[in-house]
Amino acid sequence: MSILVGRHTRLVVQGITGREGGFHAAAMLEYGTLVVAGVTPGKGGQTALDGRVPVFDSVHRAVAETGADTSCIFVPAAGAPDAVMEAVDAGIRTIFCITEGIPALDMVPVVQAIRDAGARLIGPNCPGATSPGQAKVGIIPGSVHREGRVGVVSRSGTLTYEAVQAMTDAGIGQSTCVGIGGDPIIGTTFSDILALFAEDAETDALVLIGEIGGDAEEQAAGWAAEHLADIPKVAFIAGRTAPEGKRMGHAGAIISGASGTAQSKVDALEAAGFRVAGSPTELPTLLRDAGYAG
Amino acid sequence: MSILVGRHTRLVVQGITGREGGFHAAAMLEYGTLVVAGVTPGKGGQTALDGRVPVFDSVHRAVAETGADTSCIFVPAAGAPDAVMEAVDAGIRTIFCITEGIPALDMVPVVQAIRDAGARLIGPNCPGATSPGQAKVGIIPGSVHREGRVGVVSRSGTLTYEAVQAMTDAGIGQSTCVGIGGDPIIGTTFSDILALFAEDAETDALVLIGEIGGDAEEQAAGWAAEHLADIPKVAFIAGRTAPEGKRMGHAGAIISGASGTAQSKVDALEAAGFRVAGSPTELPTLLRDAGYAG
Amino acid sequence: MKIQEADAKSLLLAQGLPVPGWEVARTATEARAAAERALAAGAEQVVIKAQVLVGGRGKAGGVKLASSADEAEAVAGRILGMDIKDITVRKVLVAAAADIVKEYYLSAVLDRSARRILLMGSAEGGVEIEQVAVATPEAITYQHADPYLGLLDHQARRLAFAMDLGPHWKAGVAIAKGLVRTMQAHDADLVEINPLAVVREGGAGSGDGSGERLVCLDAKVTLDDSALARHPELEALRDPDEEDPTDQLAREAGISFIKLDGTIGCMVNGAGLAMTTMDLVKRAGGEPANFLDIGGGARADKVAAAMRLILADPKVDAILVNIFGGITRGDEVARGLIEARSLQERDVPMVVRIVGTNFEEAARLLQEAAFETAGSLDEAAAKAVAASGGAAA
Amino acid sequence: MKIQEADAKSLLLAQGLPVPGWEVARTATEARAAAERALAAGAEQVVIKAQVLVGGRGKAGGVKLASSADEAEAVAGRILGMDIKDITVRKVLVAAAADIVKEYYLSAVLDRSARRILLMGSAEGGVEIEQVAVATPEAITYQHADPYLGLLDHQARRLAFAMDLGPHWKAGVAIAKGLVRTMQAHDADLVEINPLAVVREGGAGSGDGSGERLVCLDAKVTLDDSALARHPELEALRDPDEEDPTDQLAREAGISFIKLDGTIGCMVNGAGLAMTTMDLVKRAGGEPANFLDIGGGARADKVAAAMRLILADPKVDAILVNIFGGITRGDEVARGLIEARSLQERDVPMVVRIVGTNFEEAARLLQEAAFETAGSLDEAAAKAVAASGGAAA
Repeated sequence: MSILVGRHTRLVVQGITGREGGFHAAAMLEYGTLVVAGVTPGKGGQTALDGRVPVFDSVHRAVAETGADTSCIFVPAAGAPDAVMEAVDAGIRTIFCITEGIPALDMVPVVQAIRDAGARLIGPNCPGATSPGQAKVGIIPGSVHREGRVGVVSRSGTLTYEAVQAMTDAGIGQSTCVGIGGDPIIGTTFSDILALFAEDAETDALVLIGEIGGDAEEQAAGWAAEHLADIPKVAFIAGRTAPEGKRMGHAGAIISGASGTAQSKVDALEAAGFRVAGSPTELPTLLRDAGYAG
Repeated sequence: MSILVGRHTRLVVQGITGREGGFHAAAMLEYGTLVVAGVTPGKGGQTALDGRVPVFDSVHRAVAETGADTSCIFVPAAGAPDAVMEAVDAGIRTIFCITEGIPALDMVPVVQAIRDAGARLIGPNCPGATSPGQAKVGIIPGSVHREGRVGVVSRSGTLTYEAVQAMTDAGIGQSTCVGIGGDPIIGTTFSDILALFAEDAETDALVLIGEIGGDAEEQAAGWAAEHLADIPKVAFIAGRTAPEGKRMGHAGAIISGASGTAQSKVDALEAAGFRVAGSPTELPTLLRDAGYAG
Repeated sequence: MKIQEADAKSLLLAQGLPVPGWEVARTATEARAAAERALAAGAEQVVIKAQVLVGGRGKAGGVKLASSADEAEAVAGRILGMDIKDITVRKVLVAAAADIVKEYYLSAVLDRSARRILLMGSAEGGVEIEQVAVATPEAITYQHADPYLGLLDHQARRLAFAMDLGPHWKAGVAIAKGLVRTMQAHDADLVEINPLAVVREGGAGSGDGSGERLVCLDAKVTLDDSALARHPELEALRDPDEEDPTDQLAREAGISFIKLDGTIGCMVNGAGLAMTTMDLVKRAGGEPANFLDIGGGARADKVAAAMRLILADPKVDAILVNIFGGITRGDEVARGLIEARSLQERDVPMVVRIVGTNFEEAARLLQEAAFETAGSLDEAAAKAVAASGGAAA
Repeated sequence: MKIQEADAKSLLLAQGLPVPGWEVARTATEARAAAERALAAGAEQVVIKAQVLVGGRGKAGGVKLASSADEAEAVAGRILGMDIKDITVRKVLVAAAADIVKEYYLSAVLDRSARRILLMGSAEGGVEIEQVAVATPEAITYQHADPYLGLLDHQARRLAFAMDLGPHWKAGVAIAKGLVRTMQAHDADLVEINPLAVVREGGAGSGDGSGERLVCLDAKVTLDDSALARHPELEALRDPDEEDPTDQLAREAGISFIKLDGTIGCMVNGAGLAMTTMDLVKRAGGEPANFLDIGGGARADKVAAAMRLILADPKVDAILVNIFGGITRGDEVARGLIEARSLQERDVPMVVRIVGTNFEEAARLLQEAAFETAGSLDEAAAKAVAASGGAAA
């Protein structure tokens, strides 16, 4: 099965004629993803990726003509919130926003509109998701993956690749790898992704990659303790040696009280049955220690 | 049964310490309505109506303390949209807004919020609703009513009283009388109310009071033609002799094309099986002609 | 409230929309001077447009071209003072005649059914949109603005692409968003650009080919009367030249009043009941002299103002007062009537019907003051028609 | 971005919020003059507050009262030049000391979990809200602003009533709404008023009892760095006195950089990977000299800037470059490194690890240029620590 993206994903790439959009759309196509459409306002009627993908003026048009059901957004920060609104308005229900640098307040109404529509937004400022052997959406290098049955969720970008590469190198494949993004306001949380993995028949173990700041990992640990008792779970938290007060905003600190430190996160995860690695390279060993035999 | 308001309605009056709010709250209480609370910010802890109704600073407080489930708003136009938002946020699901003169664009987000919350707003600029013998909410004079089994819906204020008085004088009582309000943007339409009456076991016939302008009556006729074939239905349309172009805004005309004239409405209603009266005083006779025996 | 084209254009310009320059002239001489300036700036022709708050100016001869200052003066002289649908033209707008490549239609309007702002666009510009809606409905494209967030960028883009604006789509997006901003900034019911036009810039006279540009050539804005109180800037746009003194009195008293051609003055609370009263007067064989809604909660001073409004019409020979109290209290209206009658100069027969809230006290007061009263509305209408006939006889 | 109290107060004042007057002084003489003006206007005392972008000014002796111009000058002289948490005080704020009746707390903050703006209010003002949250959590009241419409009136009222503002609730409503407006107008992450205070107006010196008023006595605003590009007005608030030249270089290059105390310079793409790299350096027995994230899609010029940032620290004796290409392309980073090395003045051992997008081309380029490379991150950390040790030995 996998989650979020798979063999049947029909992808529209918003901003396909831009530098990043074009580069990564080509990589997705090469990986085997069904990239059925691109959108760039004013370039409707053209094609992208050497004529392999039709370009439309609007997501609505792309959906109507190609049956796209998933979107990947590379639109610059100023236009990205509207690009998400366009995708959801066009009926897209799974939207990946890769764009970084979007002002946080711009996302507040957008995530609410996503909720109101019953859609799902991953990101912004996220690397996307890959279901190895099926499809990749976003910018995670395809080469790091291997088909398998471990679900990976992370709020970092490149650290995700690092962790996945370590698993692949050790012969442990993934069902789906999801980067949820590191921005203050994101559409999908660790807990949301854990819940999807919990329902996925082809995911037998879980890897969670977190970092200091905020309380997303603590919340995920709380959810996992309740719902994921029997599945092998490992985690890695970046920033154990980061000096205090440098990365954690006052805002996060006020709201989440004592949480936010690496220790708080490690404690919460361990209490929820996660084995926590000291380096991404230790993840495979810990997975096997936790009983994962894949 | 009746619709919208009844014996079990627990009413909070927003703006109870104002001139109109106080006057009509007293009339409602006198009619037998359970006026359980009033709200006026800054007057929490006081009482209204000679000590009979406690006043709270917020609707949330009123709901928590008294179990109010219905609100009637007399707050001046500048504060009325927020008063509706407060009521819905406090969990009230049936909200009557009597206030007139609210700028139309102010109501656009409010009616959407009402929809999103699954609540119901009647009005603004409406006279309210009465279920004779049970409860009245709003400003319809209690004296015009008589208990019975005819449902009345109108978008006029005083014309409603006229029509209801004519029925009462002829010995025809009402299950519930609802004034939906005449503003450009209202929360509940003719069709919505007809749908409620259709589900009400104690409503055996319907009276619809419309007027020229817009296409609300045409839409209601369309709905009735489909869903209310077997129930006696009569209608009255005000403005048959009004000169053209004086009351109908350009806006309404553009959108609704040919509809909006008295003739268009009479035609649509007659096609849907309504008998259309030439004067409110004819309504009782037409009801009996239509087969209503109550 | 309707406002003049020139004022509507000012509102659009303030929102940063592309509106070609114009001047307003009140005399032929002023129009000549404005035309001279436009011609000197390179215009081949000027257009002179009557500023009246009614449609169909063009058909009525209120919009003309002129190729010289002399001609402009002559044309303006003919238009100024002209009557268009009973409105005398007192001002003209003078602007360089645009070199139009293609005309479009674009408007933002409050859609009562959808309860949202509706944008309508069409490549069929320059004609009335109602005609397009009937003849070629598929030529109109619609977009509802988001009820919370207004017109989103992608909505504006879809509108622009559907309108076939070609290379001008970005300008179209900016204009569509500007219409909604204008609407929200001033609580307008309608902001209409017809035509929205692609025009050649510079004109042949300037000797260079230059570019094409999407501009607002005409503009129509109507404002939400309920919101005028919070827009003092708009009150200044009210055109005293076009407002009847009676209308002004009505507006200031907060009374909804429309003068008609009959003889029976009507004073009613509530628009629906007022129209019904007119309908029944006509049914009883009379002719209503006016539509008059004194509104909810009317007090004595409003009743007095309503009486003055009605009696200002010399044709009125009978008055029908029909009040069904709800938020309005019958006794207050009765007191108002008694006071108003004591002050009125012209003695006209009056039939009064007051029912609903505090009707008993009202009945007592009216009886004491020896007013003629009526029970049902049908009876009141009949009595008023009889009184009117009697006076006329 | 943090901004100074005085600038934060200016933003609040611009939104119409009640902020008592103040002046900013850069010298004791300026402070004296400001104090003289405040005392002449009726103040009994003035308060002199160090303007630094760190908390705990009061405890550090950076906030003092003075009762005369002489005293103000002396106090300001002591505060100016003082170091508070490694920041030298270069400006003080001078204001009339308020006659405080009661202190409250009010802030608007971006709540990441709820994904909305959160308003927090408390009758326990004047102390750090984190302490209140731990000691008496029930003393804090919360309201989330509507995600579409912002802080609604009724939400602001509920906040004000829950804060027990008594007769000042309307002022509290206006201030709460103003905080959210300030946040939205400037893309702030946090707008905090602590204390929000009821003060006696006029002071005893003025001889009359006068009234009480709710005012913003202190203000703290932090801005969303992602939004600074669209707020040129805020860039002017950046305090050059407090910004390290290295920080300035990093900011201008779009690089996230934090200087630390170790010897191994780190250049990494991605914040999580950068922290992980630091963690592993430490685990391997080394000390990272910095946190450095060159961001996504970094090109050659950014790599060169990162190299300059790292080498500006004389303690750095080894560099670890760890790039996992995704949106960043390995070959571009490799080219950047090669170019940067050719320009760098100081020769420091470097260990480079480039994996992911276009890593083959990167490997080829690095090999040609004879860079020391590493396969795994653990290996890269070990090599860097060894290189650092070697150089230090």
